[in-house]
Amino acid sequence: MATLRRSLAQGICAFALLVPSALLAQEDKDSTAAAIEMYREMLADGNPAELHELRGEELWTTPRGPKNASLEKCDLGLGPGKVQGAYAQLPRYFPDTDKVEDLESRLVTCMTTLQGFDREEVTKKPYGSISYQADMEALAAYVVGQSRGLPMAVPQKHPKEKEAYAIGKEIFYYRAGPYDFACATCHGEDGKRIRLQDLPNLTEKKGAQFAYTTWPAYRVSQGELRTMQWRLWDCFRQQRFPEPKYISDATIALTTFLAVNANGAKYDGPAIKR
Amino acid sequence: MANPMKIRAKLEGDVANVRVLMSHPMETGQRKNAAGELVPMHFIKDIRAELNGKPVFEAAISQAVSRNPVFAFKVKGAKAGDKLSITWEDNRGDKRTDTVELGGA
Amino acid sequence: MNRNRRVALKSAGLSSMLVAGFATGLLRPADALAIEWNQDAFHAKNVADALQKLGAQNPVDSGDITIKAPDIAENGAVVPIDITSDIPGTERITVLIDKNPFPYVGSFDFTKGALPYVHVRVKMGESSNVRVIATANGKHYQAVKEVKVTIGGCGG
Amino acid sequence: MKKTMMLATLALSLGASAVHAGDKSSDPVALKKATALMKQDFKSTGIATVDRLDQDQAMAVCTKYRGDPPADIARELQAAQMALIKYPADGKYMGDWKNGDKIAKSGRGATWRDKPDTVNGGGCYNCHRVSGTELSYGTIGPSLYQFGKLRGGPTEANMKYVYGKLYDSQAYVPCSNMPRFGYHGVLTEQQMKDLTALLLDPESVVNQ
Repeated sequence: MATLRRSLAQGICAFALLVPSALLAQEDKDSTAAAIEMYREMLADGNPAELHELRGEELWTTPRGPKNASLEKCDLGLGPGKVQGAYAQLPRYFPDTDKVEDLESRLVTCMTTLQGFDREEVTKKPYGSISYQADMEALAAYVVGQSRGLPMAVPQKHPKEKEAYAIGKEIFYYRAGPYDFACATCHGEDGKRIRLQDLPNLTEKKGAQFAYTTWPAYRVSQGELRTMQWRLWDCFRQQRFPEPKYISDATIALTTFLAVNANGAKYDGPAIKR
Repeated sequence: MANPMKIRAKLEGDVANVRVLMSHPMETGQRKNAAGELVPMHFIKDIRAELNGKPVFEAAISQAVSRNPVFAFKVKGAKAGDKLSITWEDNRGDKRTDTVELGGA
Repeated sequence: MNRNRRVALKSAGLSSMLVAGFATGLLRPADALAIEWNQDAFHAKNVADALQKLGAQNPVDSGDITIKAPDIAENGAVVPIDITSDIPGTERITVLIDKNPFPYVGSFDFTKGALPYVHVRVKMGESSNVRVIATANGKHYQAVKEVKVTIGGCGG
Repeated sequence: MKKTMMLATLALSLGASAVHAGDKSSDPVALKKATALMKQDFKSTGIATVDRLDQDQAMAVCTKYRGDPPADIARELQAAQMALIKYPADGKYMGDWKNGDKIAKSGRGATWRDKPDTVNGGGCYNCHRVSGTELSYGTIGPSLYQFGKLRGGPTEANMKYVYGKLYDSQAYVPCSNMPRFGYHGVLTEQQMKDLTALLLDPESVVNQ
């Protein structure tokens, strides 16, 4: 059991992916790869993320907060209350905040403006654990589930959307820290892996599409639904960087870079991953 | 209070292919919390499925079943309109029942 | 509560509809289960002891039990297993993980109208045999399948 | 900048594979903004302090050229890195390969969750095949299996090369993906000796 505890604690690494065999590049599809593929296929039918979607919908429709309002009038970019397809077009520029916002940032905006929650309060513990259900993860699961099957179409019209992409790209290649890592160190080439975990090449359309469209995801290693903000946060941890602030402009810019690179692909989350 | 289950039941002839997702920590009793204390065991022990109120499938399980359990099983002699309910009970006596009505084929 | 039920209703799958979401305990009669929660077996620390406590010593190897599980699990926290018994009259399927600290994972009863198939996801502390016992007409049959549990990246 | 965007858009609309073909170096204006934004949006947690965002010359060059600097700049970088390597004062390069294998398997240390006294691992298996028996290995770096056996074992030149590469990988490959373990003080001299033995000792799991 000590082994199990260790593997539970540490099984959190980079963009572990349900990479289809075609993406395993030139590498031979050996027996290890075939076994891992079978593992992923067996997990795919039965994704506990559905439980989070259910809870997220409940949170979305329940009047809460000092203003006793639901989130049903929240504008995720397609107009107040329109959830279907909204995630496939995020991050985007919002005139009311004069900012490019990703899903989680926008949810916080709605929770503060519509429901009257305190911003500090709702962003204090965005990530859940076995003893704590994070509302943000459930809400994210619900909203992204409403874009399943729709093509990614993240806008690049507004100058701030273009700027976010350009800045996000520079962050992606930024090398620093005691390990000299950038995002590009692990995610800049095809067919690479860390231990047995495949690494999508995020500088290339196919890899970016596959990765982005399968987040958020239920991580079996953690038993949690994890969001895109969590994904970046934990990558930066492994990159040995300082800690990025939740829904900060830097993380939104990086998300914009990844999301725009995924444009055209069919959104397929929330997924289930190791 | 326990979160709802997610039950999917697909009819194939007179067989209902059932898949159920349950929300439960399934604590092994061997994990330590942030303070370094062992978290007590907390897991689903018994599961029962009933078709129109009649038991059709039962399980007795341990903490070794994964967190947020997923089960699939097949119930014979089912038809559209039947009610399939699933109940779990954990080692603390907490229970939860959810019911679905079987749809057309 | 009503809201919760409504949400559950809306989210039910295409082929099924949730009609009642909340009556905890009400649907479950207090009658005895067909399957007993065998504490001695669950607390057994090795396979032989667990089988003895289950009254299933010396099961006969059988090719009629199919265990579908990946040869390698990316994470031991969740190892998916599909089990089908083609032994006529299968009443029960029992799952053990040989190298877990408590090998007995659980039993599934098929005497009341379920076909002898189950999908279950288990925790595995290390690479081990998955051992399945099928009970039919009071006799015990077994099959085993090895699953390797791999070490995840980054954390070492 | 405009050109970059246009190219990116073009690549996307054509469904071309590269997201930014012909885009080998950073956009200075965007990079300046990105750097300022990161300094504002990252915080110190535990041992992972914000000064980790400060770049030395190698990091700045590798960021600017996206890991692929022009030949003259690469040569300059390589020479500068070579001058940074401090070889063991006792002249001994080889430690205990068994310890080396433990260090190679451990990927611990240096994150914001680690304590200051956490012993850092080398994380070698994350990126390299190392022994012949461990299935769970990464492929970002080349296979090191039979490294010593294929190269004539622990010769003076081999030992110096392996130790030096561990100390500062960029003295050999400019903008290498491999951390500069000695330069950053991530691994101790003894740990690097143990890893050198792991690769070169004929008894090591690597050379079976």
